[in-house]
This record gives sequence, C-alpha cells and structure tokens, in this order.
Amino acid sequence: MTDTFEPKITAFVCNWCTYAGADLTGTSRIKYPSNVRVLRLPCTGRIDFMLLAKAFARGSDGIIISGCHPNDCHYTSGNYHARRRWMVYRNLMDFMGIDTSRITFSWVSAAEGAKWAELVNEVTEGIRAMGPYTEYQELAHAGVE
Amino acid sequence: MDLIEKAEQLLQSGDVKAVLGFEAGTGGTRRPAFARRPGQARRLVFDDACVQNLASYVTRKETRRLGKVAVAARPGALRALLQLMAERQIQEQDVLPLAVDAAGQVAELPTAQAIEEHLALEPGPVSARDRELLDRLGKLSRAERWAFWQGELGRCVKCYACRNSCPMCYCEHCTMDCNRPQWVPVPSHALGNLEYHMVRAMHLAGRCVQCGDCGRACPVGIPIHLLTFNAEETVHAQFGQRAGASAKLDYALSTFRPDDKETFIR
Amino acid sequence: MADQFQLSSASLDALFTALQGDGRRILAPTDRDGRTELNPVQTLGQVARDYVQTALSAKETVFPKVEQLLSYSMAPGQVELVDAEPRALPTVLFGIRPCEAGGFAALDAVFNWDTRDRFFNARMEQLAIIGVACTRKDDACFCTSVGGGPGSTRGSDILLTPAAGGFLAQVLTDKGRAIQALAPELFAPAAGLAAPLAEVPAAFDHAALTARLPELFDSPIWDDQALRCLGCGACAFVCPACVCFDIQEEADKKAGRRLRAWDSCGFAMFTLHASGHNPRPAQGARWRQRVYHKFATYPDRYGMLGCVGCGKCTRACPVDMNLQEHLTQAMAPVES
Amino acid sequence: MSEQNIYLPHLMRIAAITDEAPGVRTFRLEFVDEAAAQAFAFRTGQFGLYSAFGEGESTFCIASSPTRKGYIECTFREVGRVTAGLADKEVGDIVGFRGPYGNIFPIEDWRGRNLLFITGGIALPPLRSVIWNCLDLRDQFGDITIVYGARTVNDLVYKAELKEWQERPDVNLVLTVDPGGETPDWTGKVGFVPPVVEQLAPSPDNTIALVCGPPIMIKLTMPILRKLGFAPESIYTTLENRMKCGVGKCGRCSTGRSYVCKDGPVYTLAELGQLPAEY
Repeated sequence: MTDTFEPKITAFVCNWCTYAGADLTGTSRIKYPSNVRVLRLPCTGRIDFMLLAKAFARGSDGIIISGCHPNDCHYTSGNYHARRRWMVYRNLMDFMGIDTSRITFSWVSAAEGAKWAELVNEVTEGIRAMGPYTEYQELAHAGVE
Repeated sequence: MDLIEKAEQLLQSGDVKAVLGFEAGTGGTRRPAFARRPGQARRLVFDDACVQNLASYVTRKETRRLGKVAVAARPGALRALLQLMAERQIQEQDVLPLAVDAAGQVAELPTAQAIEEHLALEPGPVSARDRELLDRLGKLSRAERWAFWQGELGRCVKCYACRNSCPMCYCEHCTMDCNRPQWVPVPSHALGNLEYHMVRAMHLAGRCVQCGDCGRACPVGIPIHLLTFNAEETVHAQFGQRAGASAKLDYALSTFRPDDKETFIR
Repeated sequence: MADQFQLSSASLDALFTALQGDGRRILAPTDRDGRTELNPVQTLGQVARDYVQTALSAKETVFPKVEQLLSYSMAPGQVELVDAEPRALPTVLFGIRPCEAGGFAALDAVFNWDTRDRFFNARMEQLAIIGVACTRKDDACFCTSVGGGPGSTRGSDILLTPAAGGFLAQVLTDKGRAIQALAPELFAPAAGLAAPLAEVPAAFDHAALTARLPELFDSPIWDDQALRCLGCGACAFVCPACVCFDIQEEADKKAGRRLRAWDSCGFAMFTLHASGHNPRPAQGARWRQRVYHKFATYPDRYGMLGCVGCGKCTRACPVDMNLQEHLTQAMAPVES
Repeated sequence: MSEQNIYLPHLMRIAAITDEAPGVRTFRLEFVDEAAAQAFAFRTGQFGLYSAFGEGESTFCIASSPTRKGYIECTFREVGRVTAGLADKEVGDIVGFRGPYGNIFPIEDWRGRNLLFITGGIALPPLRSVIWNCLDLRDQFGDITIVYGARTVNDLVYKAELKEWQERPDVNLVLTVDPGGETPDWTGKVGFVPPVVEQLAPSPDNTIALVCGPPIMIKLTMPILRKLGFAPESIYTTLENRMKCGVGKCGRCSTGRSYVCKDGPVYTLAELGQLPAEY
C-alpha cells in the first residue's frame, strides 16, 4: 500500500519571497516533486493558524509554511509576528497530540530557488515515509450520528 | 472592616451600584452574587470555596447597565481585571476591586497599581495540581496525548460554558458565532470540537490569566483550561510576560522582538 | 399495577447477558476517569455504583448531540439529494433515574406533536429503558415538586428498586415484558415486597406555578435572577427534556451534509435576526424563556411539564443557577 | 415502517431571476420533480425554507399568489450566509424548498370587505402574494388601497408591478420614500409610512388592514390604525421570527405559547396582544 501512497502537501507561502523563490525554481528548470499545492498569501503574517488546521482537515498529509527571512519582510515585520504565533501554536498543537513533524516552517527568499526544491524534496520524502495523516483525516467523519 | 460591612457602606454611600461577591450555593458550594441594596450585603461570603472568576461579569452588558460595581476579587479575578484594563475593556474607575485577607478584612484596590502591588504578594497563578497535570501530559508520547485529548474533547457538547465563564472572552461577536466564513463547524462533532478548542486556546494565548475557570465550568469535566494554560506558558517562557500582570501589558502576539528565539524554522 | 418480581444481582447480570444475546447493546452510567457518564457496558459490574445522576442526560441516545439529516452532491445545474437513515441500534438504557426516564415523554411531545420526527422515532423505537429507583438524592434533586418521585414508573419499561441482595422489578410495558421474556426464569415472584426510597420533599406546587407565571411575565425577578447567568448552554444541553436544536450545513464545492445539533434558548444568537434585531436582547428575557417554556408553554401545549426535576441543570451550571430555588422564589417573591 | 424525513427539501429549478432593488432579488422556482409539482398547493401567507446547498436554509414567505400555478416565487435580500449563497445562483441552478408552512391570510372571510395594505421596504413580498391573490379575484373585494414605502426610489421592490397597480383603476396605490430618498422625477410622496397613513386617514368601515414592515414601522403604524378606529381583530400582520425547522420543533420561533412557524406567521393585532412582545 505504502508504495502507492503519494503525499498531499499544502504549502502556504508569502507572495514576496517564497512564492518568488518557488517561481525561480521553475524558471531555473530545477525539478521537484509535484506533491505540493502552493497557496500564495500576501505575507506569512496572514497565515492564520486555522489555515493549517483546515489543510489537515481537508486531507493534507503535510504542510509547508514559508516566507521571507527575518529582516526581509516586504511589510517590515509580518514574518516576525508570524514567528511568534507559530512558536505558540506549534507547542499547542504538540500538546494536543497533533503531529507537528508534518509541518515544516522555513524561510525561503526570492533568490533561493534551489533551497525551495530541496525543501520540497525533503518534506515529500519525509511525509512519504510517515504515511498518510489518517488519524486527523478521520476526524472529518467522526462524531456524527 | 469585613466584607459585609464594606459592602453595606459602599452601597449605602452610593459609591457603587452593586457589590459583586459570593453567596452560599447548592450543597455547600459558593456562587456569584450581586448585592444591589445594603440589605443584600448580609448574603455575602468569602472563603476558599469561592472559586468563580467574577471578572467575567464586569464586561457583560447586563452588569455594565447597573453602573459601577465593587468586586470581591480572588487573585484570578484581579489578574483578569488588570488584563481587561490592558485590553482597554474597562477603566480603573469602572470597577472597585476588594481584596479580602485571611482574617476576613477588606482592602480597597482602587487603582491598577494597587492591584499590581497586591498581586505581587500572591503565589504564581498555576496551581501545583495543574502544574503536575501539564507535566504529566507533556511527558506522554504524542500519540498518547492525541488519544487523551480525543477522548476528552469527544465529551464536549459545545455548551460554551468555558467561553462564557472566561473573563477574557468578552467579544460581542465571538468567531464561533460568525458564519461568513464559517471557520469552525458549529456542531460538536470531532472536528468541530478540536477546532473550537484550538481556536479558543490560541485566542487566549498571551491573554489567559490562568484562573482555570473554563475547566471548572465544563459540565462534563474536560480539563480544557490546560489548553489555554499551555499557550500561556509558551508565551511566558518565550516572551517573558504573563497576562494579568500589569494594566499596561502589550499583547504578546501583536508585538515581536527581532531576536525571538525558535528552533524549528529552516 | 405492574407485575412485580425479584431479581438478585446475579440474575440481573444474567439478564445483561441475555440482552446482549438478543443483539442489544446496553448503555449504563459508568465511572470513567472520575466522571459518571453513559457508556456501553457488558456486565453489571461495569455499572457505576452510588451515583445520583450522570452529568449529561440520556436524551443523547435518541436525540444525539450531532446527527445527519441529509447529504447531497452538487454539479453545475444539478443537486443529488441523499436521505439520511438514522442509525438506530437496539439499545437498553440501564440504570437511569426515574426522573430522566420521564424526560422522554417531553421530547416526544415536541418531536411528534404535529408532523413526526423520523430520526427521534427510529431511535426511540429501538430503545428500552430499565430505570433504577433512587435510594439517594442530592441538593439539586426536585422530582417531587414537578410530579415525579424517586420511585416513579413513568417512562421506564422496567423499573428496578434496590433491595437486599438485588432488586425489586416492576415490569411496566410491552417492551419490558419482551425483555422479561428473554429470560423469564430470572424474574422471581415478589408480591407484596417493598424497598425504601430516597426522601425528596416537595419544594413548590407546580400547578400553582404554572397558574401564576402569566402574571409574573413582566416581574423584575427574571432579570434579577439572570444577573449571574453566563448565557452558556450547559443547562439546556444536560437537560433530559430540552429539545431545541440548530440545523447546520457543512459542505465543500462538490458535496455537503445537513446536521442537527443541540441548541439553547439561553444563547443570545438563538433568536438573533439577520437584521441585527433580537427579540430577546438580554439574558433576563432568555432565562425567562427557559422557565416559561418548561412551566407555562409545555403545560399549555402538551399537557405536561418540560421539566422532570432531575437537577442536572443545577449541577452543570458553572454559577449555580439553581432551578428549584429560582422557581420557589418565583412563587414567593419576597426580597428585602 | 420508516417515516418521511420532514427535513428533506424539494429540489427546485430557478426559472427566472429578477433584480428588484440593490441586494434584493426574486427567484421564480419550478419543481424538478413533476409529481411533487402536482401534489403541491399552498395558500397566501404561507412560507417556506429555501436551501442554498452548501450554505444552509433560510426562511422567506412565498411571494407569489396561489392563483398563479406552476411555480412559486421568493424575494430575498442578501444579508447572511444563505442569502449570499442564493444570490450567487443563476437561472437553471437548483435550490431547495420545504413548505408550505404556517398559517394563512383568511381571505375567504374578507369577501366584500375593503382591503388596506400598509408595507415598507422588503416586507412587500408577503403582502404581494395576498395582493395578487385578491386582484385575481377582484370582484370579491371592495376598495383596495396599498400604501408602500421604501428608503429610496431605488429600494422599492416589484417596480413593474407597482406600475401596473398604479395604472389599474381598481387599485389605489400610494407610494412614498423616506425624506432624501426621492429622485428629481419622483411623483409619489416623501415621508415615512406611518405619517403617510395618518395623513391618508383610511376609513375603518368594513376594512381589513394588513401591515407588514420593519419592526419600527409596525410599531408606529398600529396606534395610528387604532386611533382611526380599526379593531384589533381587523388588523393583520406577519411575524418574522428566526426559524430553523419550520415545523414546530426546533424551538427558535417560540413566542409565548405560539410557534410562529405553526400558529403564524399571520397574526391579527388582537392575537399579538395575547403574546409576549418577543418578536
């Protein structure tokens, strides 16, 4: 069964750095797995924790969150704010028993096309090894008579 | 002066329109009570069985309508009052907190500074029992924690007693009641419960005064206060501040330091 | 008068086996993680001892907190509706108290007074109730004030009363007789035996209360009483007689489902119009609605009270909105 | 024997959409299932629950007249999740309908009586059903007067039909818009509905008054009608309480002993006097 498992990975990326970086990966003709669905948001500061919860609930096996390096935010401090929230949220999710190893946070700049490819590769293989996030996905149908 | 005398005096003088305290409840318990006339002050009691956080009343419109209230406050309520001031929901002059000492003597805490000074003498907010629960859960494997919380949250019926008893849940339009978009499912099925408690904890991160009233309010006994406690403990450990410590506290998650330290971003 | 028998604890345990042999699951109060709550059990030994009440009521067996009413799939210009069949398992509800057993009639009154609610009825049909009379009470109990009692047979198919070495059993209905017929040898004759019950003194006269409520509608006592009410739904959700529900839609672009979930008249959202207008804008009006619906509307519309005096609301309330006490106060509003 | 699922809607195809006013639309709906269409009948005053699949159900009156067969119409303003979902629909799309629910305007009892309709804004739809019902049986009734107001000229709904009523010799239509809501070519009145009614001073003799509007309009109009001599039994209105089930179970519309979904939505002022003012 695991042979046929193709991980579904959702990437929430900021418009200015990581999205541009991922674009560069493409224009540089660097190949990377197609398991990732990229969702572009204006800034990591916009990546509400509920987006992560919704991604898992809708069947993602893994999540990537990526934006501008510290000090590089297009809006000056969106990524700093985001970082604080992730620090709290990641602990909370772990405390609730949610598998935080399925969530990868990263900074990928517009110039780091290769880093993006490497990241997606690693995450895809990591999630492939972990298998589908069944225990969370089953929640969608649980508790209804 | 004891609490009853103090309440009578305050009501008599008209300094406050109501004294919010505790009275005897069912089966030896204590419950919140509003003394609005001097004659009603006799009902008031204050002891270790008084557990509810009375600060949750001061932002309710039914209470605001009464006018200025005095609050016979336990430490959790005092922290909540400071946090409400920090969030600009109340002002010093809206409420008169009353602290009751072990001998039953009452002190007025008319300013934020007075509350802060009084609280400085109190022990930390997290009880030994809750500390132990947090530690015990922290030591479980992730899968065990998942099983624990799924078992617990499966009991949730979404009565919102946790939300409504929380002094910091004063929003007139709670995100749980908004449906455009419908972020969190309304029904109390598995996903609806998990997301609700996740949102509740996140919305209280940096704001939770760790009174534990949500856990006490739960009619099916879910220790949900541990979720907000966890979030608040992260805020304290990482950002060095605690909600309810000062009336001039910035919200931990609407600010940042360039050198905030994390270990997980690649 | 119902047929009366004697069951030893061993016989009752054997009856559990017989019931499961008949394909029925048994739900009973258990002590799990320090909480008394309904759970599936296999043996009498798994049933909680010395409990007064479970926190939640047994209504969830016939009116679950979330149930599906229908589902559908969508394509441009097309909708495919799928009817939902309630999953109604043959169930014996063991060990609930007479007050709670009486609550099913209040649910039935609403679900079936006009059109019939298939979801409730399908589950009700599959449900048999073996109630256990109360030998203990607590300060929240007030069954005798609302026409019930610690040994009331209303709603039970079989009512057991703890007695030395086992139970006295009153077999009350056809469903009860069908259970007895599974293992008739376990039911020993016991004519004339009696067992002591809890003493629950009546606190108020419910008929007088119902008669009085219309004139009290504009009384300030409701606002006064509701001052400490937090406006949560704990009282309604634990109530064996509260029926109010919400209907919620959950869907993505392609498919969806319509769910029924418990709701409460205590929530400000309950009556809020889309325009922002709220017919019951303050907690006092919402608290009054709760009281009036149970003690004025129910008697008027359905010829019964919407309250069984189980006291679950009082126990569940984070701020001790003691219903019995508030009703007693309504009957004699004397305040300094 | 398994019972019917009373929460299962009929599927309806949108046959026509009319934009009435900013944010206000009318759907003409036809049953997808022919047998359901044949079995369906309703009377004026009744309402239904309309599904925007994916969003939920919302309650509106049936705004068309039972004398017009083969379809029903509903008119709604986009204010919430469901109405926004409905507003996204196009002709040919499928929506759901449960109904007809509730009581009726007893127009059979009104033969030979004069009819006075007083309404404002988006509350014309329930009365539009009655108006067409009575106009289609025109010879059974005496004078028909309609007072209708809206915030602005643009907010008046059923503009084509208003024109038609205006031109009919057997209808007395009085249109008004709130001060400031008039256009340069506006020929109707300017002012709120209650004072317009007061000024019009309709005779209560042999007359039934039907009042539907926003709560404030109803509140201010009722005393004027009473002062003019209308008996509480001759004044009708509809209540718009929030509903979920529509069949007297979910408890949401419960007002005193009344379920608005079962005992209403049509009430006389005399009946309203028996209910707590929680509407």
